[in-house]
Amino acid sequence: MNRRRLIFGAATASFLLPVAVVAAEPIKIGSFLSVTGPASFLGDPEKRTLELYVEKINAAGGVLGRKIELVIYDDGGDANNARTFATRLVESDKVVAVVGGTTTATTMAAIPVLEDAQIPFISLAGGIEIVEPVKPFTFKTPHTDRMACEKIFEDVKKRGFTKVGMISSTAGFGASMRNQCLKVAPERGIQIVADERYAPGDTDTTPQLNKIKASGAEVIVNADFGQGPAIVTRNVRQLGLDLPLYQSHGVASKSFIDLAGPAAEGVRLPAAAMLVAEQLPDDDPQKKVVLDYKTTYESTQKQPVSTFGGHAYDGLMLLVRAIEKAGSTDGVKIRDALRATKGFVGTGGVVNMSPTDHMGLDLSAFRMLEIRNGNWKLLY
Amino acid sequence: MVELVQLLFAGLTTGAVYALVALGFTLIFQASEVVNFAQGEFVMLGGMVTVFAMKAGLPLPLAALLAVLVAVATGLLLHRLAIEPAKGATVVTLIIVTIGASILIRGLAQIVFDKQFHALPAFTGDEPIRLLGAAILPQSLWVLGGAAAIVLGLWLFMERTLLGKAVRATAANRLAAELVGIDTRVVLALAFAVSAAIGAVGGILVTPITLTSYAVGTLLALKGFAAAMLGGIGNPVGAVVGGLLLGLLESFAAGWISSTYKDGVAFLVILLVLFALPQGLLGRRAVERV
Amino acid sequence: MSLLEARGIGIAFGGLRALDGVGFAVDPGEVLAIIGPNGAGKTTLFNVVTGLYRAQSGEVRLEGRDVTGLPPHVLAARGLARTFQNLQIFFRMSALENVMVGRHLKERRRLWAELLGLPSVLAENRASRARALELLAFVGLAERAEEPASALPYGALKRLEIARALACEPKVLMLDEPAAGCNPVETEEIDRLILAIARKGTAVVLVEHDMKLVMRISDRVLVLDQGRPLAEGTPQQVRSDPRVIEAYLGRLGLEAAHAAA
Amino acid sequence: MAPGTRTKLLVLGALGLVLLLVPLLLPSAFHLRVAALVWINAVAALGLALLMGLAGQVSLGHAGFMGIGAYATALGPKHLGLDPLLSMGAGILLAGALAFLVGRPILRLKGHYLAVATLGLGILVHLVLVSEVPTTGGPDGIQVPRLELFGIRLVGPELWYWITGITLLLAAWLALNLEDSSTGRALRALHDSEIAASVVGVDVARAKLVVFVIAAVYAALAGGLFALFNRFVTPDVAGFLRSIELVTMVVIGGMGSILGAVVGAALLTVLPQALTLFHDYEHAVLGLSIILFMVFLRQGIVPGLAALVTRRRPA
Repeated sequence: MNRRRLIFGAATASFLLPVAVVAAEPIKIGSFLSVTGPASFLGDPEKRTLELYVEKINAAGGVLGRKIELVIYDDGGDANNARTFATRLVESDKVVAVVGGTTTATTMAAIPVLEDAQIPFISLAGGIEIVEPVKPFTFKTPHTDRMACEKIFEDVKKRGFTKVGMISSTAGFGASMRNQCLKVAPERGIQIVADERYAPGDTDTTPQLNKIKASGAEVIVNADFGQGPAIVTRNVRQLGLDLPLYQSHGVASKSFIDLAGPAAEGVRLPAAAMLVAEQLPDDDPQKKVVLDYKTTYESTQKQPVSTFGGHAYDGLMLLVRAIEKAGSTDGVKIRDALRATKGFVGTGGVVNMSPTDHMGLDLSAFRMLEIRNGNWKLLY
Repeated sequence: MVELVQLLFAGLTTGAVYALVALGFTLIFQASEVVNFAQGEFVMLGGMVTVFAMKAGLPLPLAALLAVLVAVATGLLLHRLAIEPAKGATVVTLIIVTIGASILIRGLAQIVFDKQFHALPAFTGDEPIRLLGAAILPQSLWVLGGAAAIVLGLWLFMERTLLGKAVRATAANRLAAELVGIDTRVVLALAFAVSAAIGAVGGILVTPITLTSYAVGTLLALKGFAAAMLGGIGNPVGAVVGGLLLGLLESFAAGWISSTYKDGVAFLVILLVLFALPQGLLGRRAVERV
Repeated sequence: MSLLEARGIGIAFGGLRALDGVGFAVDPGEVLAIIGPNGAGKTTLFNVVTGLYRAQSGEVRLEGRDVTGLPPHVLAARGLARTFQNLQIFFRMSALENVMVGRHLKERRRLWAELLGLPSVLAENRASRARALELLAFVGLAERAEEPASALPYGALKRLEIARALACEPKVLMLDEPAAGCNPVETEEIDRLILAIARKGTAVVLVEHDMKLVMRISDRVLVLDQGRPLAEGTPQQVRSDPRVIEAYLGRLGLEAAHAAA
Repeated sequence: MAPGTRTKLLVLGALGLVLLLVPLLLPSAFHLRVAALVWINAVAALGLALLMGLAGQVSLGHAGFMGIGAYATALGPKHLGLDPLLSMGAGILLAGALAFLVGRPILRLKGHYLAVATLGLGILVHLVLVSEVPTTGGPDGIQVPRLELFGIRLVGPELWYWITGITLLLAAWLALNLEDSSTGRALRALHDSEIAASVVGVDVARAKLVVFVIAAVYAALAGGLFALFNRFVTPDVAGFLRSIELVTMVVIGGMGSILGAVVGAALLTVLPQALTLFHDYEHAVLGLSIILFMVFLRQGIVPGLAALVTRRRPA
């Protein structure tokens, strides 16, 4: 190509479109989140986190020299909406990748659409079926419900107990975790002596807890997020049950302690390092990442940080890293880069992915916490 | 015995809230035959406004008063801006208007407040009271007492005041009420205001136990509606009976039958009651005149 | 054996005896009028006979068969049709459609054929329509056939109900105050209609307050008072029955005399 | 008013025209998906319009029947190894049978009592779908196998656009035929006066039962189509909010109008997509829109606009 033609070409281009824009057309990243509806408790911080960090990344010059354009839709927790929005992200918005899917149901509904379109998808939901079996373009950042059960049962055994009374919500998260717990209990030498449930929005669980009390359970495990765990925790104290109470990673936000009040004292739960950022030993690899995210989120959003927003942070950062490593916005190349992720330090743990592991976390990513004096205490 | 008392109080506390929502339904229904599906939003407003007013530094009584005023204003606006302009439309159309209003109020609440759950401190401490071996929260007694006071106050208002009599006259026969000079528009506005106030007070009383968020209204509207129909709509006593009964059904079904299917048991009982008594437990049985 | 026969009908609402030992019989082509002051139980008797209310005692026989307590639609199929004192019109439908509903029993209703809109259904629609138009013409509403029923005046609606009842091709037609609220011209029209119906062999039972109409067209008159039969006979007999005059006609007869003067 | 043959052709023609035009104007897979959802919702709304608009009987639990159709289609292949299409047929039969069984006692109730009884029915169905996790997959939902016909996989939004669109056209045709028949007239009659309908020989209980079963079958058909098209179902499909949404579709479009049910379904399906424009305010705007539509077109969109047009142009 001779020089004149090059100049001519550039002149034409600048006539049609400002050169800068051609060079730096934004990279579109899509998201569908349950910002409203029963899972808004999770979806809201996820949305805030994505918006906050995309802005920060763009302020710092973007990715591959291009800005990120974020397209977020609110699926209201309805799987059907999630699928429609996934289609819209693929077909109308032409996003290169998706970070979203607040619940397992919305994630599962969207997977076929994104897989068909070969769009890398990082889900923020807990269900193990998202990555098991492995689907070529689907990844996830949070720990699975099964890991939470395993972590809890490990601690239960350590304290010398074997009889567990389960109480779970019939909504997605609670139902899914309940199933996983029932499944792994025998493997871990745990006997589930009561299996009580309550509907989302229920405001009293004393009848269920009474039954657990009568069942001879030695500890109580509650699987749910949002309002339910706070009510269960208060009811346990109201009834004066002196059984150890375990909550799940679904309550991993300071607001749980506020809602449950003094009743939360002594409650244990498996959670990501973020809740105890300050208590982490200085040599903990996650300490810096977790502290940074926490201070950034709390100073800009004026609300306590939760691990749910952290899942979105991890998802976005994993994706950005993969795009940079791939040097391209091609779906397959991004996917390959994601799969090759090694030693990524996120809020949820250190991520090591592989073609057979699209989550890349192990049990060490979970810490066992106890609530003491109205605050989280890192046990181990 | 201990278990029985425990289940009884759990059911009564939940049922008292259902009863208050059902009472709100009944008042508006009497004045207009409209089932106001935005009724649950008044309960939400009661709790949420109190929470946020307290966060802003108001003491509980003032915050609660503000919450009731906000709910009443919302009720009046709903009447003035949505129900009144649709005057003359069919009952079904008006019900859809209230559904739209409930979506609108919820949509605004999630912006004005937030999407988190919130609690209020219990009015008189968290230490459970022992009663026949069962543990009862003091706040439960506030809820039950508050609900009883509202029911009594409403009864006095209906029986002893001129305005209350106008409401009852309108309920009995709107045309006749208009003919004797009752402004049924005012009566309807009043019904919305009182319903909103009842809902808000219920929300304030119960938030220390049940927590609240912008989205709690839908479920309460659903349960309150079921309770009102179980008792027989249009009958305030029926609303209270229906509400308490629904709460008890859920509690005892969870305790004795199946916690998974407790809502199913409750609705099954409602179906069976209606099959036997098509006007609800205390509804008026009308002989069709031809 | 009469065509329609009611015997010893008794019914009470919450302790109030609305009917007590009332009965009547009517033959094909006959016009029977049931009269009595307000609250005498006339409409209640109609409601019992047509199956809307269940009597606590007594029986109703149609063509000799016991039909006591059968639901209205079954009685309609057996040949009993009626109109209402307070109009029961299908206001969302046109005048023509109101009458077409009356053809319900004469139509073969096969749901599949109806859903598929088979030619047989269309043919049936046409037949019902034609018959309904005839009936509308018979009651003098032919020009208003396509109008929504809600647009018709009161007198026209009275006649529309008669046309709808006739569409059932009843053996017995029960008319509850067919002339109530009608002006003299309309009343005369209804007068003519009833006689024409009876001439075709249909038994007519009517409740009516307009004494002139009753005396003019009835073959027999049954007088009720406070839920009990007071007298029965030809218009002349009833008119001259001292009990009737005392209890009922006395007052009305006086008014009639004034009106005639 | 009963549709004459001309109105019937007009409605079907208008629907057919829209069906042809949408893929030309909005060819993306996203638009076709939304359109297919509109057609599916319209089928369910159509059934409900027959129940509510024609016969004047309300149902607040209609999504329950949708759920039965959808889950039968999903579970038949999974647990019984049935063909998805066959399972869908079974689901429709099941929904119809359930409607038939509970219809008589439920339909004796009137007005708001009927509303709460149907509401309870819908909640029971939803509860079973949510709770019986080993069978239904619970709240996380369940995958539905692809539909194969004669060894050909039926996939792609365009194909499903046509399958659902033509189903809607057929459903509308059947509904229009029903309106203009003896049964249809009987239903419209009992809407105005059950007593008058019964004394001219209409078996009111049976007529209500018939239309209840038809409405259930329509809903189950819509649910089955949805499952096959979406290849994933969650209990939301049978939820209380879905039932309310269906009722709103019927009322906002115009009760008693076949076209109204379709317009209502289109509005409530497309509006949330359009309202994403308002971001955080989308729910507020949705609620406001519903209020405004009902206040200004209180008979519903189709009859309301029709009345406006005829007023402008006096006949």
